[in-house]
Amino acid sequence: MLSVFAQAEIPDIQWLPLIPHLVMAGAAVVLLTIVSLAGSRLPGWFASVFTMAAGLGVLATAIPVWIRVSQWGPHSAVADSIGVDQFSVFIIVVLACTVILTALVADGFLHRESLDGPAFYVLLMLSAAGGITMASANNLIVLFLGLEILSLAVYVLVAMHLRRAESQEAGIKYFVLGAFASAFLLYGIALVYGATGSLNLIEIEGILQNSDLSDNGLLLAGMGMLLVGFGFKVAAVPFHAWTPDVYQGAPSPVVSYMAAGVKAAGFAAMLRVFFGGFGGLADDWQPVVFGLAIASLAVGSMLAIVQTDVKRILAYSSISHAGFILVGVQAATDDGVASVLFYLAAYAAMAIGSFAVITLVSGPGDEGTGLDSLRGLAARHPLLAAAFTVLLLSQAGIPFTVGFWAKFEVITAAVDARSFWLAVIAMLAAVVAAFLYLRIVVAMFLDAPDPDAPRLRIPRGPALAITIVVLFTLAFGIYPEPILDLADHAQLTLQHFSAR
Amino acid sequence: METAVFIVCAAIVLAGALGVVLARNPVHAALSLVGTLFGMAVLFLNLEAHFLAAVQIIVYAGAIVVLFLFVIMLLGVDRLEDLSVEPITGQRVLAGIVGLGTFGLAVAFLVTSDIGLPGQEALTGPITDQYSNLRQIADVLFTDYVYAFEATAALLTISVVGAVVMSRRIARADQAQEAPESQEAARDD
Amino acid sequence: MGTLVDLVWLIPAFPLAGVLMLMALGRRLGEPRAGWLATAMMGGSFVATLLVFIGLVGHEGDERETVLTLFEWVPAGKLAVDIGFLADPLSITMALFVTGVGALIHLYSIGYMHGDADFSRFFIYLNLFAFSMLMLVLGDNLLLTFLGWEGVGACSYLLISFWFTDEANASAGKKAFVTNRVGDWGFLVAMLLAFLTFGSLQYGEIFFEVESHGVAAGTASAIVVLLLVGAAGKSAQFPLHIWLPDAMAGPTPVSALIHAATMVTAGVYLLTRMNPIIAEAHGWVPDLIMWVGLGTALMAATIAVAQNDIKKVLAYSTVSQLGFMFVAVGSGAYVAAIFHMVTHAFFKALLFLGAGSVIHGMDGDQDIRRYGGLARLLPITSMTFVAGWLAIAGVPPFSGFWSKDEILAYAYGENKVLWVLLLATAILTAFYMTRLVLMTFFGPPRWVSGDEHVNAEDSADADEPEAHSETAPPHRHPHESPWTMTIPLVVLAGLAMVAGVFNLPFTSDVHFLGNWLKPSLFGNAGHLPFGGGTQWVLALVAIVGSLGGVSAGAAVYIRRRIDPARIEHPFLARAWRIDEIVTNFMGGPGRRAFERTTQFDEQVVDGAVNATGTMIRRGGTKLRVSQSGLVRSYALGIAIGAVALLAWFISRAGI
Amino acid sequence: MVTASWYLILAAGLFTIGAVGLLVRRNPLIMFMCVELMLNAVNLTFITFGRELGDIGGQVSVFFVLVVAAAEVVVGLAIVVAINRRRPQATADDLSALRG
Amino acid sequence: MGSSLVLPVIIFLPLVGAAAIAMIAPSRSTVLKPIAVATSAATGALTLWLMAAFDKNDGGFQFTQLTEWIESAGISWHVGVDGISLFLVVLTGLLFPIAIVACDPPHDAKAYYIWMLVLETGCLGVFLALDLVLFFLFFEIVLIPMYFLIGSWGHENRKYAATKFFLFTMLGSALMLVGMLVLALLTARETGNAVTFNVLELAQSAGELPTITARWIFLSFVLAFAVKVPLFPVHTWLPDAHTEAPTAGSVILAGVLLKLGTYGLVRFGLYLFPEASRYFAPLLFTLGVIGILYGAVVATMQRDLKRLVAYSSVAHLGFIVLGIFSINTEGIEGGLLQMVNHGLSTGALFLLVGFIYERRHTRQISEMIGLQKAAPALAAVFTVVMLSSVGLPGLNGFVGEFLILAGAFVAHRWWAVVAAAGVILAALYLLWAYQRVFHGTPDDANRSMPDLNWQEKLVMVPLVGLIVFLGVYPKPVIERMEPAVNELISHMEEVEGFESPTVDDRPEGSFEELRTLIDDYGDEGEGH
Repeated sequence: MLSVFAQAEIPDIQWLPLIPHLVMAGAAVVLLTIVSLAGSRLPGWFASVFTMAAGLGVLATAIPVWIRVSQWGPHSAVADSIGVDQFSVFIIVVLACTVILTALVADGFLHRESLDGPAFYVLLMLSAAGGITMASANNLIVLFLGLEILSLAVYVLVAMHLRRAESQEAGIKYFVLGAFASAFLLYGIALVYGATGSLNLIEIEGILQNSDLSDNGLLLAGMGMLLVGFGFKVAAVPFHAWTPDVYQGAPSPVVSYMAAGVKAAGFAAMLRVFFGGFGGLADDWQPVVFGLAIASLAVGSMLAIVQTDVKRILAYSSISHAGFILVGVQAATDDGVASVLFYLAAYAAMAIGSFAVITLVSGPGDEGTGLDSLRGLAARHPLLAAAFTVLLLSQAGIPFTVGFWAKFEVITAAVDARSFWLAVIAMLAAVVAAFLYLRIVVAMFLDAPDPDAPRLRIPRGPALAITIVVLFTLAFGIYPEPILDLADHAQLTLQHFSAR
Repeated sequence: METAVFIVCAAIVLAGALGVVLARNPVHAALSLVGTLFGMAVLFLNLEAHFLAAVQIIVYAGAIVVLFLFVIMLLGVDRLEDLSVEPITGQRVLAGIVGLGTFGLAVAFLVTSDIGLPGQEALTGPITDQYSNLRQIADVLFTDYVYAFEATAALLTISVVGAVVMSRRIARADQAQEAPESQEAARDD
Repeated sequence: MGTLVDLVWLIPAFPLAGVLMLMALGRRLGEPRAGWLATAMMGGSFVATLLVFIGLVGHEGDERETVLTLFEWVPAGKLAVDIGFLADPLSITMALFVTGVGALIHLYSIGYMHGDADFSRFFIYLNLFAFSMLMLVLGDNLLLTFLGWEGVGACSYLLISFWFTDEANASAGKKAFVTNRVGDWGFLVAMLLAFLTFGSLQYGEIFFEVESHGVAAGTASAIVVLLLVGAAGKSAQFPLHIWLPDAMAGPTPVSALIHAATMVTAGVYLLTRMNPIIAEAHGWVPDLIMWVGLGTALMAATIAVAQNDIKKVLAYSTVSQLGFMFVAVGSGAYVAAIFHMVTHAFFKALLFLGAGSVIHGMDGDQDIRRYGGLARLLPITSMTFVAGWLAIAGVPPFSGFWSKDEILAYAYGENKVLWVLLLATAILTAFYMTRLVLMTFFGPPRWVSGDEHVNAEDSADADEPEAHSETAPPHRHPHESPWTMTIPLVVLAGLAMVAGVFNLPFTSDVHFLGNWLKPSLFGNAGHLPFGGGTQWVLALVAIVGSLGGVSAGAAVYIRRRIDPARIEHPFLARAWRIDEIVTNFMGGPGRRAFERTTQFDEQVVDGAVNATGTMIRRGGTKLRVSQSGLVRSYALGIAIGAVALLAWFISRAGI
Repeated sequence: MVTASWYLILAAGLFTIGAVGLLVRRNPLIMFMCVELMLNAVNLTFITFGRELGDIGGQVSVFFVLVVAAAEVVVGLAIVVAINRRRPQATADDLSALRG
Repeated sequence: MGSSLVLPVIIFLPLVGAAAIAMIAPSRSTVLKPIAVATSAATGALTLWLMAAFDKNDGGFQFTQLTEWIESAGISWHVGVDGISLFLVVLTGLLFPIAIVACDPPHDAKAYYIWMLVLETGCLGVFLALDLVLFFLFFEIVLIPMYFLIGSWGHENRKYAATKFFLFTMLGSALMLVGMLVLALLTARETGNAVTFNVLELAQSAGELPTITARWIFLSFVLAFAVKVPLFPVHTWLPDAHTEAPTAGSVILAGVLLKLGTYGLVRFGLYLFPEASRYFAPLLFTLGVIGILYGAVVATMQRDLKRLVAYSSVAHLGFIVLGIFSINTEGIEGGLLQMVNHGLSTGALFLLVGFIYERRHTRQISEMIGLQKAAPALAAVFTVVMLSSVGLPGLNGFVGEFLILAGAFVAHRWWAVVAAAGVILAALYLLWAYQRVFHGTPDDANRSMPDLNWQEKLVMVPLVGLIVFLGVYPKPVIERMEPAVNELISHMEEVEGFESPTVDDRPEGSFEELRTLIDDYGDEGEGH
């Protein structure tokens, strides 16, 4: 046995950049272990607090990584399979925050729905670990594994509300379609492997720089298949159809994680592969992303305005947002990447906040997600309504919210890449989408409240989460510079391990 | 020889696949799947992937298909599916067109393109006769792919946790609403 | 320089002060003090005008223009307009009779408006009107004149609809304003063109530019024609005359002041003022002014013959007389125009005030068919009215004869046909005025008992303000008016008789007004192309004509030689149906066009907006079908998308 | 001689059959099996490419795919079991309460 | 100089007031209005101070404040005031306290006052911003308070109107955002400098962009502003919004919000795109002229008094656009002046209509008759305001209108001739409306209508006073505008190398010189 190891080149594993990954995944396992051993002796809030602590731990460990990268430059770890760059750290931070906020939101929800137990949090953290892997993967197989980790955990999370038939319906739909799309993605990886002989994005990038593969059918077909997989994950039209059903059926806190975290991880992986690996072939894939963006913007906005279920409305709006982010992807520039990162961070906040509000409003059984349940909310819970309004207006891209800057950055990137018409179409779609946010606002503020509507119980966790995201939305809406700066620095550059 | 094995196995694989798609009885479908998997394993051998051929049999035929059959038996979902009707209008026609499209396009891509770059050396690790197939895989698996390998742990944890979560016995909806605070019941995993 | 002339700012300042004081205290002052205050202000204004006049007389003829600039009004870019007053013979002449007649009418109004609930409001309007009129007259630039121009229009509107509870009055006021606005459009565009051409709106600068650099005849013609549009609106010339008869809905002093003596002459004033431009215009332009004047004069005279409302007769008479003045302007007889304007101001104000006195005495009845034999009962009114009648009929030596004769002479010099038609108009004038006087003051009283026949006819007559005639009580006690009303009558009667001396035709020395106005005309006044002999003949013909008209009237309305009904043809009674045509057009195709436009706005413009929303919504609903809830459909969508992507990439691969 | 293309075309065919199968079958279990067919097709592609390239990477990838497939099946079947407890014999088409 | 802080204080003072109101406990609702009034009045006083301290000979920006804000994107906090924006700021400072004093919300007073004050901050920010993005932020944010004001305190159809208003105006500005970015990025690319949204710097390099590109960008700007103005045919949000808005909302909407569009046309249309402005001027002033006539015609046929006033705004704003795109001193100054005038007159009209509505609970013209009998003071004020709106000389409306027409006539005479006809129509619809509402014999429902109370009279005093004052003595306003307008025009001439259409210099002459001239001609001058 020893001889085997002696002959193999053991990669020099740099532990520091991997600590966020390990903390996230490890915390899940530790939580599972603790709960299994300690069982019912633990207080009800334990898992939630543990998860938040793990998220904070990830944040804390991400900081040294960021500093190190900014000093030494981006590099790779574990035999070039994990990219250590500010891009991945940015996404890690977004995912960690998503986990923390989702844990805050979920605590009260799980109590209310009698779904207590560590399983939710374990799966949440494992899923986030998968997301982190996706965002940092420099190897297509690692990326695929990360995606599967992320997805499998979410399949379970979606279906875990066993008393709700919708939850399981959503779960099976998501699962079947997810597996279907994964198969395409995997086929794409195989084709890319066939064309380039490598699964490593850094190598692929190098190969594409050195030799002209722009008319290699395998590579092009592989890109197409990969786009199917990523398009599914980020809910881009025409791979979006699962989104409304799953968002509506899934437990609300899970949706906030999906909208914020899964989307962020999906886009991170997409950028890593297409902007990082296939950056040299941007001419080939840009038009496709262009098409996906327009289709997502149009379909998302148009379908959203005819819905009556708030979760469904927001699901379609998330499709529209995906279209917007694709605009930034389409730019295929560093600015475009920065804009996507900014957008993801902003959207994460808005989405978590919005679904947190829905979590509260939906009431026992997670049933009250219709537009009706929001009628007159302003009269019953003015602060909650105001907070939701801020988040909705932010999603609509109204100034002095972070959502405005997200759109601003994306459009800037598109314009800078001379995609003028895409920018125009995106803004037109934003106007159509604004209507749907207004519909919700109208319901809350301008419709008379139902006199029989029950007084909502607002647990501290979700309230805190909503406060945080609203403050985030407003503060960075007024002064977005810090996050813009971070996003600008979070350049995606694929580098071999070269640091000392 | 290789040709003959290929032709036979290809036939088995395709027949099994068609069996999965066309069998009215889920059990038959599962058995057809075994055929495909078996044919596939032989093809793997043909392609000198000995380790994977073995794993294919063990994991797929031995574990996965058994799991399928187990679930079929457990749930009693072996009811025959009426394949003569298609409730969704146009689904089959479109599926056929899509199938033809996928296949046609894939073939077009596959047969017209070069695999790899001329003169390129193996980037992950060369396939040699020096070591066994198992050894070669292991070398790569525990070095370059060690992160991925560890990641599979998470995958398996998820499937375990997921299976447990999904198979919990949960109080009926009406009861749960009466006693929403009965949280201890769910905390027994 | 004469300090007296610098008092010119006082002229409009008095009425303005009156407005402000009345606005502040009007209700508290109450009746009649508010009226006295307003009258005093007008009196002050008249005195100020007199002082300025004296100051001007003190100057040499060539220096009789003084511009007093108060402050910059609109200094924007190249446009620089001041609030400045031009005191020159022309403006001071106007100002004199505006303030003079105005003061008398103010005085008269104190009696006439006695008992009205809105007594002080009436005097606010009157003073405001006087202020506007004086700004019009005294403004040293077109824009300030326009300020007065529109101001008098607005006051006219306010005063016509003074008794606003009656819809007819309200409509008449609105009609007057809107019709005037049509004319104002011409004035406005003329100003714009003047600004473009001369770079200034100030009279002095414009005229200087005209004289020093000249102006293209086309441009000058355009300016004049546009001004003519404006003048036609204000001075009620065809086809914009339709508002004036309706304007009689206002209180009678208003009719006297605004719609007879002052405001309506503004058009004549404006054209006279702009005489240097007219001089530069094409030859057809003065002819156009002339023929418009003639047409209006003749038409209005024929209409006046058939009117039964005392004020309407006078209104059409005014239109007709204004036509005379336009003829004068067109034939270059600016002096004659101003002369006739002055005399007309006296006798027409007199006639209106007299009519007001009659109406006052008849408790508001205005229908001359129910008058008759009032001479006994209203002695002062009838005496003064007769003086006015003789003046307007052109019977020498009353003032109207002199001014009308001069116009006729110039018309003869210009065009013989014109002269014949104008003479015919003069004869008609004498005829219908005779009819009016005879029916009102002489013959049997027809007001003793309610006349069902008349009432029935009335209600069929749309032009009449029905309210007065239908509420007429069967028995009346006509009475003479109070002294506040009769004194102005007497004064005006005196002026109407003697005002001819202002401008006697015998020698150029007694051509007082002509000499006085000379500096304002810059040598653009026309000259008679014939000698004194012809003038004498023409005057004789005019006298014969006037007397003929009077006797014809007497023959018809006293001797009953001809059935009056044959003369008072319905076509004439309905004012050539012009008003009806306009009303029908506005109420018919005009209104329909407006409605179509509104429909267009609602259905097409707004409809397009809503349709866009609906389309997006409908598109969403259609797309919604694709969201069938069936997982296999979704998978199919993914697969189709995949095939589409592959197809795209295969096109890129160039296979 | 069997060239790589034969294997690749076979894999493409298998992938297509799996994909079409998923589109036309209503039984969730059979749909899962179809996914397995697709994954197998990918595996074959990987190994074929690996052989052509003389690279072991293809085979390593297949190893991971096998793990993923196993985990996926576990989760998928768990969900199916949960659904069947509530709605026995439910087909994919029956689960369409969420729509629009 | 400490005064450079005055603009931020002006902008944010209302916001501070809004925050203070937000802190007030619901039980102490009586202090809400005083706080709102005090803040807005203090802001108004500051704007008046600004006007007094303004150097009227300086055509550039004064009281500027420039701080880096979002450096990475080239966005700065850059505010300043010049003759073009000064009076719009003052107008805003004036109309808000009036609107707040005049109307009490029927419910939710707290939210109402908060929105009003937020709206004021937004409006002031728009007029004072000298950074494109900053401008856009304020330009967009005003939608929110206005949306809620219409939606929460409006009339029956308020939800539709509010949504329409929001989406319609957002549609325009959405494209402007793209245009802004294209402008900044392409300019940076052409000049090689860093990306900046600083208006002054962008204006300096206004000629650098390719002509066609600049025209496209200009169009994107114009669409946004045209919707806001609103220009025919994108005006249809306005009647609905105006009609359904609460009185104060209508006042602000007409008085201030519409000016955001016209102000934008001057500041960001002419200033940044001299060539494109000139190229598209025919299109724009044609639309303006169509608006003048069209708005008037449609206004004539309205049955709803508020709607009628709303359509009159379309006509008035058409005048302003016509003036702006005459691209000469008279026209632009007329346009700017008319913005102020329209704010005063139409603001006052909406207040009056609001007073009537509070008494009669209807806006239908057909249900009102003879109100002058019942409410003479109301009628008197209405008359003055109406005549101002009609453009009666001596009142403010005329001066602006005439300057516009003068400028337009110099530039494109036939359009001015047609536009002048709008003057006729304005008289038609307003007088007709007045007749139907105020004249006639009141029926039972209208006879007992109370006249203006002291509070209402109080708010009308400054408006009527200014209406008269600006009609008689507009010079203080014009002379402060003129240097800035001249600077703008010379900037355009410089960048584009064209000559602004204007007239020859004023003739130097007087009557005396005229006399000597005539004497020189001698007697031959007479007789022709």
